[in-house]
Amino acid sequence: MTPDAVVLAAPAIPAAGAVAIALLGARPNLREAATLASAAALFLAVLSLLGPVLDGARPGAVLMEILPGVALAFRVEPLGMLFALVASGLWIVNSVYSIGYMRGNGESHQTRFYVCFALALASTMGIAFSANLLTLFIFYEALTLITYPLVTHHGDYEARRGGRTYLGVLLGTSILLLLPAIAVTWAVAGTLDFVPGGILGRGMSNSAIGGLLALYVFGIGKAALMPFHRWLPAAMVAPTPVSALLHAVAVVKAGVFSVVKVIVYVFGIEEIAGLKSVDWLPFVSGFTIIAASIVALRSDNLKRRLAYSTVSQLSYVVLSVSLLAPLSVMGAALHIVAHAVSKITLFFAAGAIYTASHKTEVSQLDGIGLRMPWTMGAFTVGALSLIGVPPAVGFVSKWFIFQGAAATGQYLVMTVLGASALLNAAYFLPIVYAAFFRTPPQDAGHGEAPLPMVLALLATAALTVGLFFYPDIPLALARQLAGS
Amino acid sequence: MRSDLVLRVIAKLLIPFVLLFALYVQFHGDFGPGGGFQAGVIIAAAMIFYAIVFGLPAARRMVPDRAVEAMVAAGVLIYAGVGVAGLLLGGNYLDYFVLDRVPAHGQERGIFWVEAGVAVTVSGVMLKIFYMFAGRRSDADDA
Amino acid sequence: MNFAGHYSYWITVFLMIAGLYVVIARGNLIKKLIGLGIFQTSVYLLYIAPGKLIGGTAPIIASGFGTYSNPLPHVLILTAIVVGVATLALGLAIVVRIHEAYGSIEEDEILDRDLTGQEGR
Amino acid sequence: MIGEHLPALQVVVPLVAAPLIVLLRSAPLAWLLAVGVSWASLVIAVALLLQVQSGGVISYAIGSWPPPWGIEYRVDALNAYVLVLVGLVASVVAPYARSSVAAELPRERHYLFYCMYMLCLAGLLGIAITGDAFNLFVFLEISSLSTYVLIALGRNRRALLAAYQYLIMGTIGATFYVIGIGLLYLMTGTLNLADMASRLREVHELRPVLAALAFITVGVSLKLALFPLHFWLPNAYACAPSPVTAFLAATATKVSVYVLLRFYFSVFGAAFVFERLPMRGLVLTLSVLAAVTASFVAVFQQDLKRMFAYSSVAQIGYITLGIALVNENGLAGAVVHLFNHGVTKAALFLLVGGIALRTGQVTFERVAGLGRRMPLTSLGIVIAGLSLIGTPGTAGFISKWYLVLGALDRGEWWLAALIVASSLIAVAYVWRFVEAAYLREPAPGVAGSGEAPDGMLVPAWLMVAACVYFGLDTSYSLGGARAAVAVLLGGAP
Repeated sequence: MTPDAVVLAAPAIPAAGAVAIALLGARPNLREAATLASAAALFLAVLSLLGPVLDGARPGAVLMEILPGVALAFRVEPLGMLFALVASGLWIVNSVYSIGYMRGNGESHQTRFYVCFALALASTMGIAFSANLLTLFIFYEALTLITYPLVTHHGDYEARRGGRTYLGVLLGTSILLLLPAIAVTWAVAGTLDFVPGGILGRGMSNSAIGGLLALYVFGIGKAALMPFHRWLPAAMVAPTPVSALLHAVAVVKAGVFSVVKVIVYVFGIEEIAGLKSVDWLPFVSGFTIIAASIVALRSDNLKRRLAYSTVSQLSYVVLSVSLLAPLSVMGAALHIVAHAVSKITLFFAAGAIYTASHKTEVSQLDGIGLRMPWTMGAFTVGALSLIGVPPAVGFVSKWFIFQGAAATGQYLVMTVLGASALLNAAYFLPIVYAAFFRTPPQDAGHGEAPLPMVLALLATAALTVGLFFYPDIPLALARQLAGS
Repeated sequence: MRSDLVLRVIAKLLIPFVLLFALYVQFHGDFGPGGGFQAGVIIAAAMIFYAIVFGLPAARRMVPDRAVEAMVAAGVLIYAGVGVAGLLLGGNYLDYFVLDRVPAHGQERGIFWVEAGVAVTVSGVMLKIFYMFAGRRSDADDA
Repeated sequence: MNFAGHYSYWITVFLMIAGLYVVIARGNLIKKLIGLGIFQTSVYLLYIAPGKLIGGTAPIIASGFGTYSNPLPHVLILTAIVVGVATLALGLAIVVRIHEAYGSIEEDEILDRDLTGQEGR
Repeated sequence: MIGEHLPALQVVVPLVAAPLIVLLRSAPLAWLLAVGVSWASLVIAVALLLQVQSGGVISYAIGSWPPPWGIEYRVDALNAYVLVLVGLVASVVAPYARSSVAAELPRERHYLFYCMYMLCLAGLLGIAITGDAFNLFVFLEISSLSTYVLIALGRNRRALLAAYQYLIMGTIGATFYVIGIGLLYLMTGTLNLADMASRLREVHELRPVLAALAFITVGVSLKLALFPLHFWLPNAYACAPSPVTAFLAATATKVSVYVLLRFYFSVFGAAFVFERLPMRGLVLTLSVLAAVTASFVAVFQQDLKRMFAYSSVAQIGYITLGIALVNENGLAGAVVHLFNHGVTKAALFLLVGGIALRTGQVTFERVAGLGRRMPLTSLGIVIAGLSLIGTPGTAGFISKWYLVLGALDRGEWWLAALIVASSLIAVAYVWRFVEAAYLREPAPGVAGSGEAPDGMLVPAWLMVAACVYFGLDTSYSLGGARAAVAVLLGGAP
């Protein structure tokens, strides 16, 4: 297949997988095989694009014209490549994990679960490879809607309430803010394509650009910038594999990915660097980093703590891109990868703990590291990575963000980064400490989680460390992004 | 009422003349006041007169409901048929000029059939309305 | 403005308002239909009155007559009358069935019966 | 030879089918004829659209009497577009009607239903195609009268009351329209719309023209259920048999909007209506009120049909809002929303009809747990609901997009914000259904029978697919709408 055809295949493979899964619903083993097969096929397809993209090619495809001059179109650029690679690669791991989790917990509606999961990945690929704002918007909304059944999977009162918040915030921000932002962009620029260096030109006053940026960054609710972060903790009612892949990787990364893409390809870094009207963004994201960390510190529920940690870490990406320097943009791209592999490890661990022991609160985890050494070992690796300790990939991305801040002389940002590293340590390390060094209660009669889950979380933990030593591919892609 | 002999005899005598008058009005419509509407109503009036004097069941035996509905439909079809005939003969829809070699005669021919259709439909509709309202009453009485 | 000279319009407007008033103000379904009839009748007048020329005759060409009334409004209103009759007939038919279903033709009573779910006679 | 008579055939074919059905009396034959005629109307409408696209305006003189003396059928890009919409919806509803009518009506009334359906179709097509103001009134009444009958055929006795209310309101509306036409006739001496438009330019006595504008506006607004003249609509839609609801919701109000567009832009002229008179503010206010309040009312309905009926009132608000924008993007949004909303609402009401067939009533209690019992129907409602909200990738998005652009073109930011904000209310009512269908357990005692019959499901899903298709490939829907807008803003009808 030519790279152009592969680009189209990327959203099509998981969609076709979803159909196969639905048809095989009555036979669980075949159904799971279909999930794994489509995950593997997707990863291989995305991987085959890597070479051309690294060589500077930008494969793409145009499907049909939705509005005059705006088509449903795909084009692979470095950031999208990186995002697609992360999401599709982790889907394989997550599928293995899901099988263990869903069977281990005897969840109902498993076919619906896998179908929606595959469709969510299809939408994610659409977002990653979108060539213009409209395509991005279509798949962005599709991702919101297709993850709704996953969030409300249990169908009880809690799930309904969580689902309402989830949908209310995500749809609300996208319709109220993002859609007008896109319309204004169209009215001003006459195009919606992503073009290196931006498309806005000179058609807007500085203050209007600031307003438009606000519409975008708040309108992309998936980036979970405060005050539109509430959907993420609400989404934690979902089964853990959903929280792991979608609410640590696919959905939230789709948010920050979109923010980065809009700032780089719609506004253009050079165009808006130094504008007074956009310098509020580091403050908002810096505030989100600190505030979410503090909330995380005070949450006893493990998944909730991880969710707020995600809110905080997402703002790292927004913060670093808002510095509008090439180095910090690289840092943003790298942090998308770093946070993805680290946070998915943490969620995997949380799910494993729940499956093995049905414990959900941090205060219940005393001594659990002795019973589940692999799980908690992986958890420790993920936590250290997010704090920014080498040898884990989190260190790499934070290094670039720090350098970017230093290069632009943003001392406030450097302070925020330092403080948040301390806060990260403060909410992760007690868990590690309790797990390994406190005496366990006597009644706990459980061992490790099911094998597929342990394998999955070890794989992501290994990836977390491995990417520290071999960051070449993400680095190369990030460099292309910053250089473009 | 039904046994009133004078009424029955007069009615039987009168109704043919009413119908004849209806035909006169119908054909006089070409060049004077008259036409399908009026003729149709007069025909219906004759029938309704009959129904009032001899009772609804008798009238229904003579002109059954089905026939009334068929009249309503047939009249419209005659009208539309004239239009289609115009189409088939090479004119526009409802073009009477083409109905005869002499255009003026075509007009007369066209209006004749159209008025005939109107008369059939109007008398049908009038009867139908009468049957419906009158019929309800007797249905209720029977029940 | 010549008020008396426009008397046909005054009649038209009076019928229009009166008909509309009856439709709105009366609760009896039959009376509403009567009001509707009056309202429509005003339109017939509105069309036909201006079509008449004083001294004009029916528009049939004959020797000795030079002015003719405009026949078009008559044709239009003939159609409108037919439409009005059809509407009236249909309206009455519906009222008859409403009476059968609810046992009343007073609007407030019917709405009342719908609310309480009470059956007609 | 047939090509040049298409304008007449467009109306005559369904008009002739109606009495034929009465003569046939057999339900299956009547259904077959209705389906065939509906499909034929669609083919004719599409052929007319193609002719207009290639050869410009088509003028057809009925009875060969040349306009402006005779009745003229005049097809341009705008009404060809409306004709296609009506034909499309009719040809989807007609096959659907078989199962639905068989279940909802006593057997001896089936042929009556199809007869009235054909008359209604003929009336709506006639309104759209005719270029004569009074002929338009006659077709308006043909469609209205048959609609009253169709609504009265509903199962519930409330249907009778709804039909009666609609009859009163509809007749008042039509009479208002005729009064307006009468005044225009007095001032111009012509009934041909094109002729009337050119003669109106020379009329200097403005008062009768203003009165005519007012009467026509109120009359047509009654028919299209512009807020606050919409009170007949929810009752009528909720009580009518399911195929009727779908057909009316998708076409009747849309055709009335067409009449409004025709008079505002072609006859009176946009400059007169919107610049010299405060009509813009009026229509804009009413439209926004409709979009917001009717959406709110929809959220609190217990009955699905009623809920979507109020949603229709709100969506009509969007259409008239686009008209009040009076610029290219806004009007394109209005015209394309005619089509997109028609398709969306048809899909919704057809699917709801399937539920009604299985559960009797369509209250929220009855649809609890529907996702399991009728998965395809529920999924279809969700997708069409998304189109109603205006989610990107669905037809509804395209219209919202153009409305927002139209508002931005005028620099009216608050209006753009209102448009998107009110579509959020649509999320609320669509999601009430989603939660009921997927996240609630069915109430005990609700019949657990399966999907609607294929004869209903397939047409409904065709419309659902159309909702998505016209959201992704807009070359037909949007292309047609833009051509129509060019006609509207170009001045000449």
